[in-house]
Amino acid sequence: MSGTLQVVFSGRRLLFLVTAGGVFVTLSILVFMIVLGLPLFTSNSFSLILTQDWAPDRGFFGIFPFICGTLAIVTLSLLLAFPLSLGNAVLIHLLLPPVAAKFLHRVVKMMTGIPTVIYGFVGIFLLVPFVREWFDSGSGMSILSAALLLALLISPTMILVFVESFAAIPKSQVRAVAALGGNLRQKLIYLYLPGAQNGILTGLLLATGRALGDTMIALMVAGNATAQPESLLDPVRTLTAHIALVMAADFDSIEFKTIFACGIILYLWTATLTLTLRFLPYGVLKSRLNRGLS
Amino acid sequence: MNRVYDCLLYFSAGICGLLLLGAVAGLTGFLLWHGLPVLGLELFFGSLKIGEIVDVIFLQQVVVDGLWPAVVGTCLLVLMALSTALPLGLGAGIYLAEYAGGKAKTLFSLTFDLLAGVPSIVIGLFGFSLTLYLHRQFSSLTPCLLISGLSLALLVLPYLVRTTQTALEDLPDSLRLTAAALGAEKSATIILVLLPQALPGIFSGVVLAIGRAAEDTAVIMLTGVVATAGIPRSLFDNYEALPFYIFYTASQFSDQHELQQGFGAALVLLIICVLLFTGAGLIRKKASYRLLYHSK
Amino acid sequence: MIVEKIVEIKNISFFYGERQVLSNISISFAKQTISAITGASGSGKSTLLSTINRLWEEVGGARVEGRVKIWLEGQEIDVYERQISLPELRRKVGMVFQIPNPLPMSIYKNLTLPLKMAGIKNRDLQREKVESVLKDAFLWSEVEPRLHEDARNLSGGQQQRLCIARAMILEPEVLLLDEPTSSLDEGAVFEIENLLLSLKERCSLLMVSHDLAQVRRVADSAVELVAGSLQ
Amino acid sequence: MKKLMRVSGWLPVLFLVLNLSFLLGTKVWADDLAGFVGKSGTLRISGGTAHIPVMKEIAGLIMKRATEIRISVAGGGSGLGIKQVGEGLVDIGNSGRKPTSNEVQKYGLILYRWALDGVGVIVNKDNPVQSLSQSQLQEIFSGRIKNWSQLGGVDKKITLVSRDQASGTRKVFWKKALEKGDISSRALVVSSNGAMKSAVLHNPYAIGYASLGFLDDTVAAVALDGVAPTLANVRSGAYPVVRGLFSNTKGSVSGLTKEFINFLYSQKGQEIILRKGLIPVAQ
Repeated sequence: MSGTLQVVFSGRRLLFLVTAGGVFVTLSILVFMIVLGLPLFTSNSFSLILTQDWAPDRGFFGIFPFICGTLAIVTLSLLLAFPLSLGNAVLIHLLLPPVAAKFLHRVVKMMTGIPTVIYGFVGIFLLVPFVREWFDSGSGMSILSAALLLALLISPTMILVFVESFAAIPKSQVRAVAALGGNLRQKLIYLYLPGAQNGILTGLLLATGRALGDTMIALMVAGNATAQPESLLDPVRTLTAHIALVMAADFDSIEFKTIFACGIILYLWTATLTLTLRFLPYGVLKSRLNRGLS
Repeated sequence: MNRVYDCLLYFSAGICGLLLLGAVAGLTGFLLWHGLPVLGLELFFGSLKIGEIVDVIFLQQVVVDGLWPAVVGTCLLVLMALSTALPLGLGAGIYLAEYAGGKAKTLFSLTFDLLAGVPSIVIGLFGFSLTLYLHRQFSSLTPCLLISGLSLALLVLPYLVRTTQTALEDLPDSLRLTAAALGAEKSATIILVLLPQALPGIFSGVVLAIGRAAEDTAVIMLTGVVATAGIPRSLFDNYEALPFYIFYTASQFSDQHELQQGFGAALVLLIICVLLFTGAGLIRKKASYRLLYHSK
Repeated sequence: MIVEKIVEIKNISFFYGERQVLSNISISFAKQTISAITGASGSGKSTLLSTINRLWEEVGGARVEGRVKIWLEGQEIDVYERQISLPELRRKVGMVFQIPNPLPMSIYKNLTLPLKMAGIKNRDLQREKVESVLKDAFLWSEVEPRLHEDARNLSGGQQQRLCIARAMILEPEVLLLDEPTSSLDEGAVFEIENLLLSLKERCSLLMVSHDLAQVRRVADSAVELVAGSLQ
Repeated sequence: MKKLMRVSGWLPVLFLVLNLSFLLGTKVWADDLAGFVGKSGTLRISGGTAHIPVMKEIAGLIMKRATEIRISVAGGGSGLGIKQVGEGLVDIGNSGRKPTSNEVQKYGLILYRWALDGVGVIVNKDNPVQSLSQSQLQEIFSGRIKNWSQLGGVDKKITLVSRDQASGTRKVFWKKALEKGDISSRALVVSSNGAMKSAVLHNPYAIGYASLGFLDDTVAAVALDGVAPTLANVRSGAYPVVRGLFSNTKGSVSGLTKEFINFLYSQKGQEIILRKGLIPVAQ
């Protein structure tokens, strides 16, 4: 026994090295992409890449349409998922009788385990034909289809965070409002929503991160067209899908280099979200979050 | 008027619930409807006979039209990713919770948070470009199981770090004080007192990590998964994997049979992941009970 | 002298899961007095209080048998017969808790919240009521300059007086007090007791307390609960 | 410790089963596959997606016979195939276009053209429009013709489906069918011939293009200026959008790679190529 203890005791340094290693790798991801994308910064001005259209046949290698596509899909999916999640969180924490609430909570937890590729798979065979016939516009592979699926993907994360932050509101405050004659709706408006502000923001940011980082749904059902979208029914390509598609290209070409620009943008976006989250004052909620949610 | 608002609230919340449940039911129902009929030995081993299936398991026979290689590939991936990430994640988690302090702690945990936020395709891109770079140095290295496994380890590392760290930090200080009062050194306190107590929390992180490693498609797509490869014989081989199989089938099945296989694969993956996630809580409770009260 | 009843509890039994907390209690309380309920901790005092404004329903797993009647503006109302909606009941039967529970908002908003919830939206009226209720609670001079600060920054005694003011702003007929001073220091206790005595004219107070000296100081009548039964 | 003992007790049994199954697995066959028996090793193939059905079938046959051999088949497109074989990432890089002389020189590629293929325009089976002129095709793909009603079909928007830059099929189609005309950026982009076919199969208003090997009765092949994209028309030269399918290696090869290439030209290999809807070419 004392042998093991000895190892760990002297292993404090080892533990430090392990931790530092993790930190090193995280930073090296960014460095690697910048280095590999370097020719992009020098040969072609980076701002051109960010603002131009994508037309390799004509020598345009801009990823602007993909930035638009990503933002369009993410925004729409958040617009859809936010009320949905709020509604479900309210159902779980406030409205449903205990048995039903527990059931819904279970289902939501289970949903976090559904693989992304399965959303994409079912999307192709179920949602895309539906969107195509229902809206009668083009292929059905569109911002709308991707956003609908993405909303389903990110809702569980949001619902769980919302429920957690509702639960974090002190019982004494709930009793205070109840004793003043507040009904459910008033409790929600005057207590739960303001009290869970930070939790709600946290959920939104986490969900935004997931939506930004998703590859499979966009790749499978958004259509991957290179044009700038003009309506919700237009097919688009996201930054992530662009990486997945073009990574099969010739390694020395400018096309291939653009995927590092996509990588850098995605990295910076998600890093900004993480930093924002980090500086939210959310106390109790945070440890709860770290434990069970992603 | 108030009554109207109340009804509106109940109504819209109810609609939200129904929408969510409806979507989940639609999704699982659709997969079950199409996937259940093909669920069977044939799905995994194709046209092989029972006797030959034994051969398959001992690598003496090759499956060409079944899910078996993909299932094995996914298991190997999970194994690779976890065996790499688990020691690192535990180590870093323990360090952050028990040793690190002040600025170092803030900085380190912030970096792991950053890593947790990096999209999986970017991690795949990193693995892929690292391989390209290494390939130019040592020409034998190509995208393969090893690279995918390591990239996935990178993907799940922050989950393991964070769950270990918070599991330890959530333990009451009285535990540390008690152990210290008994004359235990810090390392002994960690190994004998804190880790066993924190194990349920750590365990849930491990399950989460397994689930992530099993379902991720974007990382492996860039780092060595292929449509047909059979069971890999070494870490430097290409391989097949369930999520990629599903993606591949969805976009380019050529006949009804392949489509059916795709549905079967999707159902299998769904079952695996959902079991992992929901079963985790159960095992977690049991494990902690055994550990703390059922000592032999 | 004819004593006018304000609350009458009839054959009330209370179960929490399998456990019986109150058994067959009947008692009535007189209007415009301070009635005290005493007893050891765990004897069911607070539970008895919560059967009057049905606050126990906020916690799952409990069950009540029996009746509670209250007289609002002379009209007899059976609390458990749905003659009155839950929010309305609670507006007429205010409650103050053992630990002061100001909501995480400004002092002013703490006080206007019950008004808003009761549908009183007129800003001037709100301001007027806030001022008068704070004056009644001897709090006006202390908090006037900081009305828009977080209520949780007040001292314990101030917080409790704020909570009483908040309960009084809807002009309830009954005020339930669940050990309102047990978490406060001596000076604050004295101020609260004074406040309670001054409120007696306007409503009927039902107070749970385990402090017999306090009961003697402020209460007009007292009953004792022992293990869920009246003594 | 005890557990370990229990496990190790099973080892002899495991060994026996392994050996038994090995004996059962090795049967002697005498045909075009004989060259693989007894060989072992790994063969990596990637690139052109028109090649995949043939490659998969052959790989399966070989692996079934010689279980010590592993063959992995990946897509990625012609551009990727040429690049990867050139860089030494794979043993055989397939391309649906002839590698440029630049590429051949740079990497020292050796080309094996083993099939003749056409690129056919495909639409959904239910689409009444099943014949187009070349100029109509160009107008459609450039986005100037937007609705099927302009071509005598239903009043629905046309869904264009195209391929990414790495695709040899795209390059050939663009050069020979569109005569280097524009391809609208509104087109959906898919990453293989298989994906193209399934996109058109599932969308009644889609139009795309794919290798002849992928055309069957699930989608409708569009006649171009009156000539249907069939094997016969390709062979006779009547159908213009024609290309060779290449397997490329870096320098001259030996061992497994060589055996594989040889098999493509064997009788059995050519049978498979024909069965997959392509025209086999002799070495």
